[in-house]
Amino acid sequence: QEVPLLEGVTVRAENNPTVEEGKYKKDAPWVIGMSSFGVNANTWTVQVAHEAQAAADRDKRITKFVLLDAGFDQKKQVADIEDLIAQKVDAIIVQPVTSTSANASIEKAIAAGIPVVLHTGRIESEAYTTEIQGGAEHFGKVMGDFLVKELGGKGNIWVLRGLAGHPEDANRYNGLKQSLEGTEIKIAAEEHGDWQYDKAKKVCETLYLNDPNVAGIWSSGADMTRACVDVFKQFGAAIPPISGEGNNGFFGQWIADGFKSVSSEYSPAQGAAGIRAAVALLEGKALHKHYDYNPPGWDLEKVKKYYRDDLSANVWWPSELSEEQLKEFYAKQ
Amino acid sequence: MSALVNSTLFRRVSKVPPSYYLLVVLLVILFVARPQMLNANVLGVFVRQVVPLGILVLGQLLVMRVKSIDLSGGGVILLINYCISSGIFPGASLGFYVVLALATGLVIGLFNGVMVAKRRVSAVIVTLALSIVLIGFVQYLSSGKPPGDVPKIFAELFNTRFAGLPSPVVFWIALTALMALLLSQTVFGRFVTAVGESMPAAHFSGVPVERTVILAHTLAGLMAAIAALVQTASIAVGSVRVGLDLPILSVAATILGGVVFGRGEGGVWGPFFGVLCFAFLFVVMTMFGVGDAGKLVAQGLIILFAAIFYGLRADK
Amino acid sequence: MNFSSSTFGKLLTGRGSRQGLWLLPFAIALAMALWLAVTTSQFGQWSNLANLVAQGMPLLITAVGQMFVVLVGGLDLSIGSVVSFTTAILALDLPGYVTIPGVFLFAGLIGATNGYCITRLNVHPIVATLSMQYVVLGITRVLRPVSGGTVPEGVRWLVEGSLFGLPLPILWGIATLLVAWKLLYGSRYGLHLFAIGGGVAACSDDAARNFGIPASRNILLAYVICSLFAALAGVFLAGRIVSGDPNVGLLMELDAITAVAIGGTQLSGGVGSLHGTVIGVVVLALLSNGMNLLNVTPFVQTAVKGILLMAVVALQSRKKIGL
Amino acid sequence: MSHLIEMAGISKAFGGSVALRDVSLTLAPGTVHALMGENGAGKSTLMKILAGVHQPDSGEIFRAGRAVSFANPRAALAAGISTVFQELSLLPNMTIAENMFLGREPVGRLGGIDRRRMREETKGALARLGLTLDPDTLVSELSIAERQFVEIAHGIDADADVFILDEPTAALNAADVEVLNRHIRALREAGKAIVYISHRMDEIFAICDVVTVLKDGQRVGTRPLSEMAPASLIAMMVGRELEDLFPERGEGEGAAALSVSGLRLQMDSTPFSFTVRKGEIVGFAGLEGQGQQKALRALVGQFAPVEGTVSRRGETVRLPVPKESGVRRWQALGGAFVPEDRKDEGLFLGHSVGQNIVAALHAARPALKAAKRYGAVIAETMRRLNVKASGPSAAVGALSGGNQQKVLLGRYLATDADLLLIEEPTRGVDVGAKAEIYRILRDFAKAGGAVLLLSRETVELIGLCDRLYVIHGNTAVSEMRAAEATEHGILDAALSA
Ligand SMILES: Nc1ncnc2c1ncn2[C@@H]1O[C@H](COP(=O)(O)OP(=O)(O)OP(=O)(O)O)[C@@H](O)[C@H]1O
Ligand SMILES: Nc1ncnc2c1ncn2[C@@H]1O[C@H](COP(=O)(O)OP(=O)(O)OP(=O)(O)O)[C@@H](O)[C@H]1O
Ligand SMILES: [Mg+2]
Ligand SMILES: [Mg+2]
Repeated sequence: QEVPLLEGVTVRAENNPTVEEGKYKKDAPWVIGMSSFGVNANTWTVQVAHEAQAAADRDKRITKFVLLDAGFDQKKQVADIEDLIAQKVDAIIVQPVTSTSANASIEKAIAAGIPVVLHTGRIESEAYTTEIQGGAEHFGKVMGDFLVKELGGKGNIWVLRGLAGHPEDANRYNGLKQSLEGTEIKIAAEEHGDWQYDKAKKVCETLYLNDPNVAGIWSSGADMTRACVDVFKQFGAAIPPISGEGNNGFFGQWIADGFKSVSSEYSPAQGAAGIRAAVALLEGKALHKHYDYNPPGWDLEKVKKYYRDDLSANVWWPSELSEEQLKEFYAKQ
Repeated sequence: MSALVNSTLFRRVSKVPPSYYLLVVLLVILFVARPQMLNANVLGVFVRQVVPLGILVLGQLLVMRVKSIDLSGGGVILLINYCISSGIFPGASLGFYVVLALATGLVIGLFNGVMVAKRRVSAVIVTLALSIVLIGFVQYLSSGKPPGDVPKIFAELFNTRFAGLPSPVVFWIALTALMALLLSQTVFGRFVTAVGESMPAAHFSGVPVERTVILAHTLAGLMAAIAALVQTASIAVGSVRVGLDLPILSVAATILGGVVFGRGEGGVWGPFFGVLCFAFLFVVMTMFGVGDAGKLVAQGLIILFAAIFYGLRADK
Repeated sequence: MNFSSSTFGKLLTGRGSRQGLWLLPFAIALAMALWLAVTTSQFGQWSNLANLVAQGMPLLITAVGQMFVVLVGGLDLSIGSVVSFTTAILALDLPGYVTIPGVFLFAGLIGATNGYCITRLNVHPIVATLSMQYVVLGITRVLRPVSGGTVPEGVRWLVEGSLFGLPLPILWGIATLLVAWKLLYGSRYGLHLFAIGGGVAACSDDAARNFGIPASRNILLAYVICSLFAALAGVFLAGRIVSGDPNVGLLMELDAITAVAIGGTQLSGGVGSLHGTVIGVVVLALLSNGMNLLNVTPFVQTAVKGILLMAVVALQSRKKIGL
Repeated sequence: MSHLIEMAGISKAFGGSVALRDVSLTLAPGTVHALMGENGAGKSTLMKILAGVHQPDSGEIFRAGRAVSFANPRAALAAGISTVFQELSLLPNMTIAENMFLGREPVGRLGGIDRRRMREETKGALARLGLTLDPDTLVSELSIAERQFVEIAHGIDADADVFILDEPTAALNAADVEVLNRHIRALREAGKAIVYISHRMDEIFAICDVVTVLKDGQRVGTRPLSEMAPASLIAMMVGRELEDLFPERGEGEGAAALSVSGLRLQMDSTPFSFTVRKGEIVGFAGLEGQGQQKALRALVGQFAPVEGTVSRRGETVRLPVPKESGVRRWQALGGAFVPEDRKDEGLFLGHSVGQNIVAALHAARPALKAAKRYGAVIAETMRRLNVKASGPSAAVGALSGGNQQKVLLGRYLATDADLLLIEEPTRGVDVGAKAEIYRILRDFAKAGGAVLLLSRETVELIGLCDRLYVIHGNTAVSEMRAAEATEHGILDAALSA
C-alpha cells in the first residue's frame, strides 16, 4: 500500500530504508510547520507555498499550518527550524536553503521526536525522516539530452545558469555535463542569469551581440528561457533550440513561435506532496526514506494540453490548485 | 610617487571624475577586441540595459548632494511593478499607470524627505526600512494575488527607437539633461549646493533647508518611479523580488561620477558616465567569458582602482 | 523646568551626551519582550531563550564591529563577504589550527586594505568597502562554488557546547562585549575614535589631528577591528551551519548597520554607545523570533519588520539632517 | 642666549599667494609679545608655522638656540610651544575634560584612561580662569565664550615655555578679558614667553610689552609698547593715520523700523520692550550671557522665548516663531540676521567668496526660478567691504579671519534688507577694517536702514550706536543714549538692577 505523494514520484530502488509503521503516529489534530528556503524568491516559490497551504487546508485534521520563510538566508532557516521546534509542531517540512546549512537544526528536530520531511533540495546529512527529491541532475539532463538530440551531437551552445552558489543551479548544470559527455557539443559561453528575466535578458543580449552564431541554448529554466527567446525575436533572428520549464508564459511563447524546445518538469505541487508525506507519517503509515521525482520532459503536445491562455505568465505547471484558486490568483487582467 | 601626485598634469587629470576615464578605457578595450561592436545599434542595446539604474542615479545624486541617501529605490520599483502586473486595476490605460507610478513615487519620496528633514531620522535607516516595508507590502499583496502579465504596450514602447537610438536611452539622456539644467540653472540648484556645503550656513542665509531636502527626496522618489516604469517595461512580467543591489549600485555609480555626500564636482554627467561604466564593464567581461566569480573580483577591483586614482589627488 | 534640559529629557532625546538615543529603543525592546512573554507560552522557555542568543549572536558580533567604523563616520559593506569567506575557509579540508588563525589573518588584511584605501588613498568608505565586498565574494565563490564541506568538529562544539552549564553562545556574547567595551571605553584608542568621529561629523576632518591624534592610523585600525569581528561572526556561523557557504553572509552588512543605527549610533560619526548597539541587535532578534512564535505568515513578516523598524527609527529624531 | 624662540627669514606661500615674506621674530622669556596687523597680514600663518600646523617654505626656527622643525602640533607642544588657535578647534562631541587632555590622556591601571585625574585637573584649570563648569559637560553644550575659555584653558594649562594666543578674546567680554589678563601676567612672572594677537587696542596696551607689526606678510617693525601710543601703532599697521574710528552719529529719529513688546525670554524673567527706528543703530549692552543674544535670536526663531510681539512694516508677529522658518520669515520682512559664529553658522567655507555673498539673494527667490548670476553684486560688495581675496572665486575658508567676517557681512548687505540684526559686527576684525565696517553700518542707517546689534566690546557699542539697551537677567534694565554712555555707567546699570 504505497502512499500516493505526487504523480511522477517513485520509490528509489536501492539503499532505501523504510520508516517503520506507527513511529510518528499521533492523533489529530495536527500542527504542521514548514520552513521554506524563500517563499518570495520568485513566482514559482510563491506557488509552492500556495500549493502547500491548499493541501493543508484540504485536510481537516491539520488545524494549523505554520509557514516560515528563510528568504534565502541560511542563518534564518536555522533559526526558523529552531523556532518550529520550540513551538512543538507535530511535523516539519523543510525546503533547505543549502545542502548543509540546515543539517544541525534538522538533527535537533529529529532528536525532539519531530519527523522531518525534505523536498526541493537535498542535504548532505541523513538525519531527516523522508525526502521527495526532484533530481536537479535529472532536470538538467532532460534539457541536455534534448539539445544533444536536436544538434545531432555537435555544435556550440550557450549555457544560462541560475543563481551562483545555489545547489540547485550546480546540480542542474551537472546534469547537463552528463548529457554532453562523449558528444562534440561545446559550451561557447556560460553565464549566470539568476533565473530572472532581466538578468537573463541582459546576458543574452550581450552574448548575441558578441557572437550570434549559436546552435542551441541550455537554459536552467525559470524565467530565463522567455527572456532569451525575446532577445532573438527582438533581433529578428531565428530562435535556436532552447530548453525551458513549466511556466505558462513560456508555454504560450513556445506555442506561438513554434521553436524547438523541451520543458523539464518541476511541479510546484511538491509543496502539496510534502504535506501528504507529513500526514502519512502522523497517520502512522510506513514510508520510504527516499522518493525520487524524475519525470520525463514535456513536448509541445503535452504543453498544449496544459497551457491556459486565460491565465497569466506566472503560473507553473503541473498544479494542484483548484480552478477557483487558479482563477483567483492568475486570471489575466 | 609623490612627484607624480604633485604634477600639474596629474592634478588636472584627477579633477575629472573617475567615471570618465574608466569609460574611455572600457571603450578602448571594446574597440580593440570587438571593433564591430562600436556602432550605435549595438551600443544602444547595451546602454538600454542600464537605463533603470541610470534614472535611479539621477535621484540618488540629488539626495547625496544634500548629504542624504535614498535606499528605497528597490522597494519603489517592486511596488510599481506589482501594481502594473497584478491586474488589481483591470483594464487600466498606460496613462493611468504612469500617473499612478509617479504619484506613488512622489508620495514615497515625500515621506522619505519629511522623515529625513523634519523628523531628522537617519536617511540610511529610514529609506532602508521603507524599502523593507514596500517589499513586504508587495509580498503580502502577492500572497492574495501573485503578479502576472504587464500590458503589452509597455514592452512595445520599450522596443521603439527614436532618432536611431532605443527610445529608453534617448529618454534617459533627456532626463539627465533636464536634471543638469535644474541643478545648474535654477535657484533650487543653488539651494542644493548651499545645503550640501553647510546646513547651518544655508539656514542663516535664508535657504529653506528642510524644504530643499524634502524636495530632493521627492524628486528622487519620482526618479525611482520612472525607473520602475522603465524596468517594468523591460521585464514585461511581474516579479516578487528585486535585488537590494540596485540602490547600492546607484550610490556607487554616483560616487564614481564624482558626487559624494555634500559635494557635486562631477555634476550630473559624471554619474551618468558612471552608470555607462557599469554597462560596459558587464559587456567587456561577458565578452571575455569572465565567470561569475571573476566578474565580481574584476568589478570590485576596477571600481576601487578608479576611485583610488581619483582619491589620490593632491588637494584633499 | 524645561523638559529637554531635565536629566530624563536629556536621556530621552540624547542631548548632552554622546551615547545617542538608546533609551527609546531600549523601551521598545523591553515592551516587545514583555509582550511576547505574555502572549506566547514558548517565548520565556529556556530553550527558546538559548535559541535567541544563538540566533542573534552573528548579528551582535558584526554589529559591534560595524560600530567601530560607524563611530569614525565610516561604513563597512564588506563584512557580509568576510563572513562567507570565513565559513568557506573553515570548511576547507585543513586542520582547525591552520584555518582559524588563517581567517583572522585574512580578515585583518581585508580590514587593513579597506582602511588604507579610505585613509591614505582617500576613497569613500562606501566605494572602498563595496569593492571589497565584490572582490571577497568572488574569491569565496572560487573557493566554494556551492555550500558544503565540513568545519572542524571543535568549531561546532564552540557554538553548540556548554561550559559550566552555560551554553557557549552566551560566553561568545560576553567575550565580544568585553573586548569591545575595553577597546571603546577602557582605552585611549576608543576615546580617540569618538574624537575623530566628532571631527568628521563637524566636517573638520583635521580637528582630531590638530590634537596630535594619529587619525589615519586609528581609522585604519577601526576597519581592521570591524573585519576581525566579522571573521569571528563567520567562525560562529560556520559552527552553526557546520559547513562552508558562499552566500551565508549576504546582506549581513545591512542588518549590522541597521542594528547599530537603531541603537542610536549616528552614522555621521562621533555619537553612539555599545549598549545601544546591543539594544539594536536585541530589537532585530526579538522581531524575527517573535514573529515566528506568533505564527505571522511569511507574506506579512517582511512588512511587519519594516513597519516596526520604521517606528523605532521614527522615534529617534536627532538634530542633524542626513545620513 | 636669552631668546626662547627665534624665527628667522620665514616665508610661506599658499598656492600662488604669498602669506609671509622673510619675517623674523624673537621671543624673550618673561615678555608678552603682541603681534599686530590688518586682517590677512599673516599673523595666524606665522603662528601656525611656529605651532607646527604649517611648514615654512624657507626660513628657520630656533628653540633656545637650536634649529628645530615641527611636523605637527604635537611636536611643537612637545618642544614646549602651546597654542590657542584663532579658529575654535574643540571637538563638540567630547567633554571639556576630554578636550583638555585629548592626545595626552593619563593612563591608569590596566591601560584604561584615568578619568578621575582628567576631571580633577580640568576642574583646577577651569577654576584658575574663574570658571565653574562641570568638566563632564560636552563642548557642544557650551556657549561660544565658554568654549573660548576652555580653549584658552587647554592652551595655557600646558607644560610649556611659549604660549601663543591667537585672538583669544574675540568672543570674550571685558570682565572675562580681565581674568585672562591676570593669567597672562602670571605666566609672564613665571618667565614664559607669550605671543598675544588681538585687534583690541586697549588689551594690547594693557598687557603687552613688545609689539611686532606685520603688513601684507612682511614685518614692519618691532617696538617696545612703552614707546607707542594707540595712534602711532595704528599708523604703523595701516600705513596712515586713522582719523577717527567711529563715524559721526546720525541725527533724526525716523519712524519705528522694529518694535518688540512684552518679550519674556524665560518663564521667570520680566517682559521688556524695545524699538529700533529708521536711521538708527541700537545696541544691546551688558555683561556676557545676560540675554542679549537670546533676545536677538528670538526674533529669527533661533531661540524660543515664552512670549512677545514683534511689529514690523505694519505686520504683527507673535513670538516664538518656528525655528525652521524664522530666518526666512525675517528676511521676507526685509530683515537680515548676521550670526556670530562665522565658521559654524555663517560661511560656506568650501565655497567661493562670490557664492557666499549671493547666498541670501538666491534664498529670497522661488526655488524653481532661473538662478541669476549676480556678478555685479559680488564685485560691488567686495569693493564696498574691501575684501582682500584673489578674486570672487577664491575659497572663503582660505581667507583670513577678518576677511571672512567681511564676506559674511557682505552677504546680508547685498540683500535689500532695511533692518540688520548683527551679533558681533567686528569679531576678529582689524582696526582699519573695523572703521570701514562702522562706516558702512552708519551709511546703511543714514540711507534709512536700521541696525540692532550686540557686541562684547563696550567701546564699540558706545562709539557706534545711537542708543543702548542694557540687558541684565534676561530683561532690559536701562535705556541710554550712547553719546552719554560710559563703560562704567553701563556696568553700573547692569549690576544695580
Ligand atoms: N590654508 C590657507 N590656504 C590658502 N591661503 C591661506 C591659508 N591660510 C592663510 N592663507 C592666506 O594667508 C594670508 C594670511 O592669513 P592669516 O590668517 O595669517 O592672517 P591674519 O593676519 O591672521 O589675519 P586675521 O587678523 O584676519 O586673522 C591671507 O591672505 C590668507 O588668505
Ligand atoms: N520669498 C518669500 N517671500 C515672501 N515671504 C516668504 C518667502 N519665503 C517664505 N516666506 C514666508 O515666510 C514664512 C515661512 O516660510 P518657509 O517656507 O521658510 O517656511 P517653512 O516652514 O520652511 O515651509 P515648509 O513647510 O514648506 O518647509 C511663510 O509665511 C512664507 O509666506
Ligand atoms: Mg521649511
Ligand atoms: Mg588670524
